[in-house]
Amino acid sequence: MRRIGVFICHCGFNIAGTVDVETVAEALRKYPQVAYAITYKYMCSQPGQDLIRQAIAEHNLDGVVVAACSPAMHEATFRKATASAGLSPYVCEIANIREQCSWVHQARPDQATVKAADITRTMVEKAVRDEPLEALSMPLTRRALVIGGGLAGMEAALEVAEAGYPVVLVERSDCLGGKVAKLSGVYLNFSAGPELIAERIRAVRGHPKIELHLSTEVASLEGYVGNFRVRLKPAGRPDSEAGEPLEVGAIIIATGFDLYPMALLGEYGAGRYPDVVSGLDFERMLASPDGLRRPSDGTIPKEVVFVQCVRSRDPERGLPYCSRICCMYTAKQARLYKRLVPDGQAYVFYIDIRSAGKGYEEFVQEAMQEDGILYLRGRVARVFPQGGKTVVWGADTLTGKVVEIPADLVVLATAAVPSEGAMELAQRLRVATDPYGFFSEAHPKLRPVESLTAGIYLAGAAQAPRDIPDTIAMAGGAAAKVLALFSQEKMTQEPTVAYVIEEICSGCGVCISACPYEARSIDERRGVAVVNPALCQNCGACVAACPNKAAQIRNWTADQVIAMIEALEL
Amino acid sequence: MDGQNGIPRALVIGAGIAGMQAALDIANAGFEVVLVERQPSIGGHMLQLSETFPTLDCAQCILTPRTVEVGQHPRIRLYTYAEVDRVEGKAGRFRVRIRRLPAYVNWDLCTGCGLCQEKCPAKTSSEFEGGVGLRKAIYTLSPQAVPKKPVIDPASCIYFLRGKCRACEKLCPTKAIDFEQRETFVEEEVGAIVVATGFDLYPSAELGEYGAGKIPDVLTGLQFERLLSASGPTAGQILRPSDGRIPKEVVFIQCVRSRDPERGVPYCSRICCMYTAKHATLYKHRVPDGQAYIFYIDIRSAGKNYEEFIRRAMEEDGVLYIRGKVSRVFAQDGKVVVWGADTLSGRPVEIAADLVVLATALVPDPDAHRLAEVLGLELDADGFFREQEANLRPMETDRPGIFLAGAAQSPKDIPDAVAQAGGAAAKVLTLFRKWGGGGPSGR
Amino acid sequence: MVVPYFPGCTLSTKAQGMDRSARASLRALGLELQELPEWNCCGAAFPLTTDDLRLAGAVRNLVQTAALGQDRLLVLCSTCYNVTKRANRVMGEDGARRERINFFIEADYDGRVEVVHLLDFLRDEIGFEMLREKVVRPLEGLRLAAYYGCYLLRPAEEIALDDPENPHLFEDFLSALGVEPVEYPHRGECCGSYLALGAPEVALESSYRILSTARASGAEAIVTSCPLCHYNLDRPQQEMAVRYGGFHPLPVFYITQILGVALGLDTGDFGFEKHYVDPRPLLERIPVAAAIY
Amino acid sequence: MRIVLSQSVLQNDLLRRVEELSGQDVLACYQCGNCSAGCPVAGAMDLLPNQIIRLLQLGQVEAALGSRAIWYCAACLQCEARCPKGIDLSRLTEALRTLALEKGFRYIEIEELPPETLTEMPQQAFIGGFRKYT
Repeated sequence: MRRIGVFICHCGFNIAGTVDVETVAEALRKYPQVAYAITYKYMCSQPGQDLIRQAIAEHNLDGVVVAACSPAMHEATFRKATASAGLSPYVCEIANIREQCSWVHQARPDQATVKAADITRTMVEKAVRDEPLEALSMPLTRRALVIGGGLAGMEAALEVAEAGYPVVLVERSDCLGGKVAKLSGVYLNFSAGPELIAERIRAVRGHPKIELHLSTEVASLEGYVGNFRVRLKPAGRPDSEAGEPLEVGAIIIATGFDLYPMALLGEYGAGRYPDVVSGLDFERMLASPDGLRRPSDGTIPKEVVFVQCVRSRDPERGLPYCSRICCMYTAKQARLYKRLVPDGQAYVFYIDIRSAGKGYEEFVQEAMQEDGILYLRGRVARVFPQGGKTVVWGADTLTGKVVEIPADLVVLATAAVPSEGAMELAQRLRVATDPYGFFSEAHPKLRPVESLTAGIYLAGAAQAPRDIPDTIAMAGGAAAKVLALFSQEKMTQEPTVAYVIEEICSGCGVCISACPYEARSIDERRGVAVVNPALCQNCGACVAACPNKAAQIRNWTADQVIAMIEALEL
Repeated sequence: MDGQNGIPRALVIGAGIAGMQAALDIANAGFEVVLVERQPSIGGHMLQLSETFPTLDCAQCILTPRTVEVGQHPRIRLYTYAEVDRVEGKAGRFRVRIRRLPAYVNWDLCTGCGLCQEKCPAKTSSEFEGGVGLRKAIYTLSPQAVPKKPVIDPASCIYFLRGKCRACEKLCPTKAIDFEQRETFVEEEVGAIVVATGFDLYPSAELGEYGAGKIPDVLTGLQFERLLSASGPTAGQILRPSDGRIPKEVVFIQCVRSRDPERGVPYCSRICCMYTAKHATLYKHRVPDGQAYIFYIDIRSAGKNYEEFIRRAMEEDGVLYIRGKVSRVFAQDGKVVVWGADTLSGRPVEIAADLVVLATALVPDPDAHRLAEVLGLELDADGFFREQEANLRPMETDRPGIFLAGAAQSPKDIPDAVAQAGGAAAKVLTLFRKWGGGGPSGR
Repeated sequence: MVVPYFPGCTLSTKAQGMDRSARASLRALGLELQELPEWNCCGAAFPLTTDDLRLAGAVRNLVQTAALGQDRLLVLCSTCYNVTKRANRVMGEDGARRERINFFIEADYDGRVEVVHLLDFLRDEIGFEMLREKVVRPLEGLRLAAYYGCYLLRPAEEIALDDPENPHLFEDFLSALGVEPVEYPHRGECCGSYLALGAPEVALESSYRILSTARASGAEAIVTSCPLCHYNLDRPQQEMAVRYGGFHPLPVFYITQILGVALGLDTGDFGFEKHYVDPRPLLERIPVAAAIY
Repeated sequence: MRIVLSQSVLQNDLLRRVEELSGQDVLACYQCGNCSAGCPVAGAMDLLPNQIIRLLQLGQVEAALGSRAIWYCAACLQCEARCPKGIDLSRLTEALRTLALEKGFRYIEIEELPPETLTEMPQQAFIGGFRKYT
């Protein structure tokens, strides 16, 4: 006979606004093996957690079910609270009555209440059968892998290396510096990109703790947080052999971004008309030692049209998201242009001016007021050549008029897209991305620098387009996570991994090919399957594959699952 | 450090989301942190929020684990209701004097049972509720406050005002009330400092043409957050202050004194576009037959999934975006009339609204000036802490060993504040490791 | 006490009621208005182009005031007040412009005269508390709406008479007379001004908005200190009654008339008969002061 | 009509004269629309106040000159009071009117005014109005 405590969270309005939490508590109090049930406004708060601790002591509980939000949110919180009261954290279970109940059944509160009680009962049945497991202890490799040698990667590598830990920095191209090194200048202070990061490049190259691999990419990754094994190979050579595995404890992905291909911009004549160039092309032109010349005939362009949101904010033909950096770099380019060609005129077509950083609004206002750059609120529909000019047809939605500009040069602020090969890398690293191929953060608000895979962190535009200061901040944030990880004495791992009931294992080996993590092998001597708990990610593939039900996961056994199903009052 | 080791111990000033993140990142890497917060409890502005964009996660739900973690962390020494009074020394060895404000409650004795708050007869306008709700004279910011210890506000306490009452003292089971308490000072030594003092809102009293503070149904964004919040004064129901009715026409006005060098602040406050879209979306979720309007100049939704969030507000929730500023707001016949312009159709617009919500500019924390002097730091022209260099050194200051995190440097949203706080923590950790602190190096 | 006074064109002709009520009221308060001997038109509109010479008229009046050895000039008409005060600022602040104007009118004036309106004059010289004591016929129960219009409020930094968004000076004055001041949304909006000449339809709509919201807020009459506002608000009310269903006429007082009534003066030459909406029936409600009759 | 833009269109003499007369920098405007929102007579205008500035920003002085709106501005200064960039729009409309009047245009003809207007309207309306309109 177990003594399970049930703790039902109101989540403010989120659960209690739909589910009648008191009714759920009352129903659970009558359920077998439930010794105690109570509700509280925010179970995750300190008083909420205190409530759990006190109840464990006062009611002599040996299992806990918290009916609240998704376990992704607070399982760790409540397990910690349970552990602090002297129980195994693994006898604490979460019944998700928010995401899977109150949020989706707002229109039917009565049935939502019935369902919430049902969900909670299933978790009681699970808790009744939970073993008081202990966390597994693992070794920890205090060396980091940083993928990408642009600004984000260099910054993260330097932070980790400066703290005294070795870093392996892998860059696909043959040079460091990434996109920033290609810039003619940066906004706010107009200092040139290469100068800006020259000091960083020198620091990386000369750092005794940084092992630099240029023209190299990641071939494969095995292992888990604290104990990754990574193989590198020469970049861009699909036939080449991967090298010997390197051991690293943490990985920072800093693969940056690319620009939307110019070839796909028909209406702007990109690729067809020589005087229609991308923003990155224009950076090169601005930095040219011969001065700014337009490609077609080498003359100095006197009328320059900048077009923003080229395939950004364009769910139909491009990408639905905003590329975040174009408003500011376009303003910067137009202002640099005015510095090089003071008697020239610059035009910027925009939809919304997004100058939301420190000093940015002022920078754009100065572009308008001091440099006389004409901002036109509207998109450009067509660009075509006529008599040596490149004619731009756009709209000024503020006067409600259509406008035509016979331009000498047209600069397109094309959308920022994930770095080429990001999706492939994500698959190799088994890290989640969003539908576009930007790496997914663990939580958009509070865990922006962590990936969903433990031990793999994100820096810079690999996660989403961002500018230099934001990239610097985020790279530091990712490095801080690595430093925290490396500071631990030892690594712990969840004990809820697969195991083998050896008595009924026939050693057939089906589970070995089913396991995606290479966590299983056959003990040839005894003729049974064995599990390397460090590698097991408790995905359950072996459980499904095993013909004898000999493969089980701790605290997720077949008995538990069946008991949970039977708890439902269907 | 001239061959000498610094003290591998950090001071973090401000325990909002940025300060907490910096403190946790440093403490989780094995170093001690002294965390100073002026309010009685930690969490900052984020705890006042209902839900957060773009996922509409409840702010309490994602933040309380953090506040609890900070409150219970063995390596974080928390001083709330306290301020940094004096700092001497330099990187590696700062001597910090912290002023602890009198709470008139002995927190060592207090168990946080809440009986005093329940029985206190004096009610006053609650700062935490943005003035749209009440609190007692003895209070905690919220029921989930960390630490859950109350303070007495002498400005509203009947005993302090009139010399009698002392109801809390009589009722307190642990005899923790202490009307004689005075401010005290403690000294701490640290090697590095993170400034995370956050932001404040532009004063409502100075928004004459919008009727803020005068017309009850004109609210600031933060006040509207409290109306939306399940733990707020209306338990999450949207009821307008004047008559408690559900508003059916709600106008949201952006750029209230932002981007306004003449009468407000020249900069963009960065977060208003997104929180206003969130407000309108949440309003529509609560009042499906209502109509929301947003006056804007430029929609700045330049974060991950932000643009998509705005599109949903427009397309799924039918929020009407009107490109133009509002010039005047006035009360008439029980309505709040809004005079705006739609610069795209080229027509002036009038909306007889039930409720108006102002996205007022973010300004530096009012204490930033004093603190800058204490720390020997420079403020920028707008009063935010000046970073060493805008592009590559946004977390560093001109004083070695002192770093910036979050909105203290400039307005930023939660993920940007968290990322920057991590960045500041990394700078601190790198210093500490150089001084030989922390665990084993290398593989 | 003698107070130098600039009546302006309209107060000397079409708004004599305002002028007479002003003289009588201030006399009752122990002040003698001394009309500038050779005043001229202020210009009626502050020039909005860089043509400074249009300020010469207003400056000439100031020069006269200074020549009288006086350091302030009372201006009652809002328009004249606005123009004169701003012209004075130009003379006080801007070196090049001051020089040009002085050269043109052959003067050497430096903006030393203070331009005051009746409202700040009464507040600062008499004091509203003192004024309250002088009231013999308190206008109790009378709900009046102060109309500031543009010229008493804007441009804020140049006029600086009151908070342009939430003014209260006019209401404070009315309160001192025993009036119950009514606050309404459009007390600082434009009446249409000289659009009465160029676009009377547009002006009519502006003044209708002011009148209707004042009435909706409970006002029984409006008080102004500007003859042009008075014209725009008072005269078209017949037309409004035709055009807008449910429109009720609202008397429009000059500020000085209402002051005179409260001071218990004989209102015979206050010019009420020239108003389009007769304000006298409303005044009949107020008990006549025993001290006078 | 498509507006054709070029440097010469944007920086024409007429615009320079408007800026000179008004003392205002049209490029300071970032088109927030506050002026239009607060203008008490915007409802009667064919172009909104912000659109007048916009046309000037595009160098289209003639288009602005041809609008009815510039004659409707009563210089109440509500736009100036609330402009975030400190632009005095009434000075721009005054400059535009001045240009139109210089070209011989008359918004009103004094001879055509009804006699009762002349007898009843305050002098200040005439003086102000004639200065603006004739």
